[in-house]
Amino acid sequence: MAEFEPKIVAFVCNWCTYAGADLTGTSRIKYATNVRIVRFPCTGRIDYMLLLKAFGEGADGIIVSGCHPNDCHYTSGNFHARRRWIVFRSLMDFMGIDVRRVHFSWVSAAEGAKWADVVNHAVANIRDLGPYDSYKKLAQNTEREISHG
Amino acid sequence: MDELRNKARELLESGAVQMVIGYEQGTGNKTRAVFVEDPVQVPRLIFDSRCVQNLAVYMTKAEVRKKGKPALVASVPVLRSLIQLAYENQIHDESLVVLGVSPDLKLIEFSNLSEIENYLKQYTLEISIRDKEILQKLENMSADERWQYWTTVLEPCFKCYACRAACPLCYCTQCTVEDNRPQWVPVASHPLGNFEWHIMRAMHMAGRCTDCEACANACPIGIPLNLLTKKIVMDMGKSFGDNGPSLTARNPMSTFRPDDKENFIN
Amino acid sequence: MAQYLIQKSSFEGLFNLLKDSGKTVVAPLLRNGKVIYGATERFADIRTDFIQTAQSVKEVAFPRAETLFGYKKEKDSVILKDFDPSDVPEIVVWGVRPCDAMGMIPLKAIFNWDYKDQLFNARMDRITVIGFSCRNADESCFCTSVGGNPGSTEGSDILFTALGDNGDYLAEVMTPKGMAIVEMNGGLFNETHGTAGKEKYLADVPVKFDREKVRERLMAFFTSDVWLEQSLRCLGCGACAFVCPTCACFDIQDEAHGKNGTRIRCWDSCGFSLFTQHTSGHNPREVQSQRWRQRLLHKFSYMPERLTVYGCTGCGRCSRACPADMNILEHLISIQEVQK
Amino acid sequence: MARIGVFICHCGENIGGTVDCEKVARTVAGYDGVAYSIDYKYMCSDPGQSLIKQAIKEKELTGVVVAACSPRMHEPTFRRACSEAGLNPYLCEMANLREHCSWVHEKSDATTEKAIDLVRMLVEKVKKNHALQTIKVPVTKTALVIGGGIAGIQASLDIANAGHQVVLIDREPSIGGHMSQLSETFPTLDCSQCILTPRMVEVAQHPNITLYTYAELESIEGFIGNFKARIRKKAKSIDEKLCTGCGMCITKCPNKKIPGEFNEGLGTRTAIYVPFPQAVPNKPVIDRLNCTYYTKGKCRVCEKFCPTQAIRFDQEDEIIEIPVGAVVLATGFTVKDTGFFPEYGYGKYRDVITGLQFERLASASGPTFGEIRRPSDGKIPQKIVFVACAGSRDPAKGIPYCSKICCMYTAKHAMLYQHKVHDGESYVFYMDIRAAGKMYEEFVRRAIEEDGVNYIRGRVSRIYEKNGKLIVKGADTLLNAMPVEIEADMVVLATAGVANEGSEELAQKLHVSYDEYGFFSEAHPKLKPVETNTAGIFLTGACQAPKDIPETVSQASAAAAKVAGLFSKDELSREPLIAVVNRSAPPLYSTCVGCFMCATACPYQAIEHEEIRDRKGQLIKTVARVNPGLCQGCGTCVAFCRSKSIDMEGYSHEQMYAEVMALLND
Repeated sequence: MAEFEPKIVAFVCNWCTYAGADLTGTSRIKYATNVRIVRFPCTGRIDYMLLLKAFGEGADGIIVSGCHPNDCHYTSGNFHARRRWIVFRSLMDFMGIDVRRVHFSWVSAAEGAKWADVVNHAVANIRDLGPYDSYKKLAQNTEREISHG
Repeated sequence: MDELRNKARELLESGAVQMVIGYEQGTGNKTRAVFVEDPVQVPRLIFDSRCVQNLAVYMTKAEVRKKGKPALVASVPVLRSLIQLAYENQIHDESLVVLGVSPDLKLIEFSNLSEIENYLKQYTLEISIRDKEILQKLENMSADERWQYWTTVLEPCFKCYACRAACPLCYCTQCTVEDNRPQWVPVASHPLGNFEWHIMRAMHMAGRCTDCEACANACPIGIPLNLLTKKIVMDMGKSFGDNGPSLTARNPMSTFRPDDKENFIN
Repeated sequence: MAQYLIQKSSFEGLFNLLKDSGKTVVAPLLRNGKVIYGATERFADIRTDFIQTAQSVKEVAFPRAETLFGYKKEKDSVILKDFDPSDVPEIVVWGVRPCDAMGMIPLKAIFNWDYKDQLFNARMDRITVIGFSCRNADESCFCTSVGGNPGSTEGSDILFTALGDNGDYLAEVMTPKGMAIVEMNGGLFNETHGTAGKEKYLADVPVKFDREKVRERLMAFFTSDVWLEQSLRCLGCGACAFVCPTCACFDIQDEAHGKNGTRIRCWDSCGFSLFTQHTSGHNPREVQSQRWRQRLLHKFSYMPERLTVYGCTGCGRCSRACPADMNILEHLISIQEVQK
Repeated sequence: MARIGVFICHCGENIGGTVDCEKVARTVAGYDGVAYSIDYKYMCSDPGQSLIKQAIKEKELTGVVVAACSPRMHEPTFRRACSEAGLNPYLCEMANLREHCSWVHEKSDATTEKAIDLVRMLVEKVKKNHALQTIKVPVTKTALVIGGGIAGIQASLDIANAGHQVVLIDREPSIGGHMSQLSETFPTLDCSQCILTPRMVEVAQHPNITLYTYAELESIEGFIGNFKARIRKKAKSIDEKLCTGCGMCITKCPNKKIPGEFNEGLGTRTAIYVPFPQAVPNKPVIDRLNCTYYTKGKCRVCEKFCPTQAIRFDQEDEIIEIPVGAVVLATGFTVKDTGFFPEYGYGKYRDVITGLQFERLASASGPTFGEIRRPSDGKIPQKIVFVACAGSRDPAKGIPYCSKICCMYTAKHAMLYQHKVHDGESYVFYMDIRAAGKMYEEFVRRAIEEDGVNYIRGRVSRIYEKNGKLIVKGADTLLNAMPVEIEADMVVLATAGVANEGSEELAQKLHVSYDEYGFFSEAHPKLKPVETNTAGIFLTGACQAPKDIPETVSQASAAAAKVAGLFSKDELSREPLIAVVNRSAPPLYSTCVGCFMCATACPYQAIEHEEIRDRKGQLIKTVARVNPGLCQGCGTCVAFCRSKSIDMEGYSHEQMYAEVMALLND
């Protein structure tokens, strides 16, 4: 059978990573097709609920990326985001969400090649992990019959 | 006990407050909140180790506020909640009179909130050894085991929101779960809805939770959902040196340090 | 219908028969330190050491969330997939207290008042209720004040009552569904006549108030201050409604995933401020005291009027579940007594 | 009911060659709410744009998705097209099918599938868009120019001559920068100072220019048109009003042995000094690190002799705050410290010098008054070797990029040497000769053919001293790597041009991005060469990349033109993509509960308290309000607000949610 192709959502900031991904394009660096980019003004804008939504809707992996520390177009959005991810990632892990499926990185507007690496690495990594069945199961089981205690 | 009643009576008679919010004997061995407006009712007031409901929750309830300025019976966890509420602009010095009760059941009077903040310095917020062990046990599990644990534990949750209602810091007039543009969290209490509700609630408590356990005590079906907030409280301490509410220190989630340490971003 | 005697030791055999007959057996189990109903395949898991389960049994007939239908949006049309009654499982509920079994009656009334709710009825048709009389009660119990009693057969297909501690049980078979269970293995049941004086083995639950009197008084209480006095400590959660065997408020939600979606019916509570919130922002029940009033009036005034059945079976769960210790029994008594 | 129009651009073969655009258009046409869907060769072309405008009118579109290149490229183009057709520009979104899809993937079904997903995401997003009006903000018509080299000078003069106020700051005691250190300039060999100093004086005398030397940017806040800059005026230890610049203090200063920065250490200066005779302003400063009074506690000789009592030992740094509307960065470059080339013996052998030092030797105002004399013994070198690419184009040890100016100034140096030392021999080791530019190639040829400079194509491996001579070992790659060894009297290293120290800190202060070498990044390498990613902050000169004088000057004028353009209006329109706190009907008024935790999260102090009162003036509640002038639209508060009471135009909760949903469900 054909190799498993993971669905990966990328939440990126407009000024660094989105621009970096543009540079990957202008440099014609090829990478895997599995990732869909959602553009945010800043990593500070990225709502952790959206990460849950992505998994809930069947994403197998998530990339979150923005400006390197000190490079935020808005001074400190990425610093706030970093704190948020420190807490949220730990909580996800504590609840048994497979944090190996969430790739955080800093990709600047000058790092077109790095973006390609980040994507390819995430895709390879998540392909090895396989489909995120446990979360999909949780999400599909919407009708709540009496459970098996 | 008498100290407390005398003070309550004095406050009511002098008109310093219109109401004393404290505890009375409840059903069976339970205690419950009582709102004493008439000095004659003061003898109903009690305080003992069973009085764990966090009365600070009533400070943001419209119908209670309508009754005028209250005096609030507050043990250490309640005092912490009051400080956090003050930090979040929900109460101020004039909002209430605080009848503090020390762990050894002595009455402590405070003339303002910063006195409470100072008093609390001796009780820095920290997760108990016992709880730490429970958290440790969970952290030692594999991710799959933790997933199993939480999905099973949260499965019976029917979203009565008693946890939210009992929490003094869940005072939003519209909770995110009630926001349907978009519908962030499914209304139904199916597995996904339950999971998202509890993880979101825990995140909203980050840097705010005072570990009073009101949420877990309130749960009619005994879900240990305070393990989530305890985990958060512990992380806040570990990662950002947060050690409980303060009137002045910035909330750890709405501020940052350029050298915050993290090991998962590359 | 008919009475039998059965030995306690035969229950496991009976349980296995039910299980093997392909039915889902739902019984009181221990979860998170509380006894609640759950499906089980192990007789050993069934708990008997409880006054009342934390959660009522209503969930087997009225799940907290159930799909009414699925849909798929096309460019200019919508394809519906209605629920299929044949998907509804055959359920036997084991170990139901009389006050819970009795709760099925108001539920039936609610779901068949004006519109006949097919999904609910389909579930009811496939549910067999095996009741167990109460030998113990606590300060929250008051079934006898609302027309029930610890040995009531109302709502049960079979009711078992322990006759002392020697392991003898009286089985009162009330319906053909109940009889069908007896017929699965007649050998376990020995026919008898009368109820073997079961009353003397039942819990003692004194009558605390007269519900008719309460109902009459409530009419005049709409604008009373008593509601605020009683509910000032109410936190406005839905615990009371969700553990209640008769509360049937629900919300309808569409869960969309692109073109596809499902319409779901899920529990709601008149205790929530959002329950009556209008889009305009106006809320006819603006404060908690009005919602508390609604709760009592609905159970003790509106339902008897419209459905000729009370909305309370005296199980006392709401009092046990309330994080603020709102004790419904106390409040009903005070309604009966206060001079307004 | 939404009526969305989707326009898929082939971008010639750029997208069309990889993505099945026709299929994308067909698939999307089937989506709920899509009223029109079409693919076309070049959407950004005139016919392409009119295709969109026509459809908006004929199909009564309520929203538009253009699936083409990156929105960072053409979003403004298509939004303008929409508004020209009467559709609010903010009802137009772009799907990035080129940079994020066709250019990074091979032609395949998967690539087309991705393209479809990307378009669907934006279709769902645009359904949630709503019309927005641009925000007007006032403009402070004063420009802050940082750096007083030729770039800063040119920019200041152009802006000032356009009639706008300029504040020019330079961290050195005088403006002039590197250009003032140069002897002659290529390709015309006219004297650097002769063309520069008049400009310097013009700056000092210009009514629209306020000059602060010995001053640095402390901090800056605000946004385009409305910055507030805090400038640290370092203590010069003199009262500039009283000082007449007579120079008495300098002649009397006992501390005369300090290596002078202006002469690149080849000459000395005093502790109280003006960097060079033509300095502007021509008033001294005391170098406190070397002044005997500050180091030892006694001396004060200058104070005794100052005829106007202008010395102020107790003077302190002064912080001044000035409102500015735009900032021009002209902080220039520096030459790479040669220490990383031990085999060239810089620092070890006094006669191995840098190009900049050679400029001083060749300069009439230099330590040798223009005669080429070697530092060690002052002898005139008979044989001199120039090493081009000393550090440049050397990924292994130096820097990967080409410093651009070395080829030309090396040719100039060799030429100057030949002109001054007629019987001397000069050699140039080079990798390639890069002489692109008007009269440049001719200039190099002249050096070789008329002045007889010996060009050797090859790298120098080692330089060492042997009985008073500098032995330069290298190879001539044109004579199949035949080893070359030259006994030289002096060696000049064309050391690489690198970013100024502190450039990264400055970039962070200003929130402009910088590249891996510390040079400031332009907003777009071709189309926005003098803008930065931060609106209102512009770039010129070598702080962006090494460049020569003509290029720097033209870039400075370009930046000045941008500033003048910005200042040409009293008000400027800003994108309305900012945060908003929701408002709702009574009794709620807003879901905001006024915890104001968002306020601490806001990097722009844009969150204010708003009191909602009833008709009687009774306070009902206090809620947050976002100041639209200050909010820059980062959205940090939006993600932070627990009750989701703050939302963001253009990136709203509903929009982002819709994108994620659409991305994972068709």
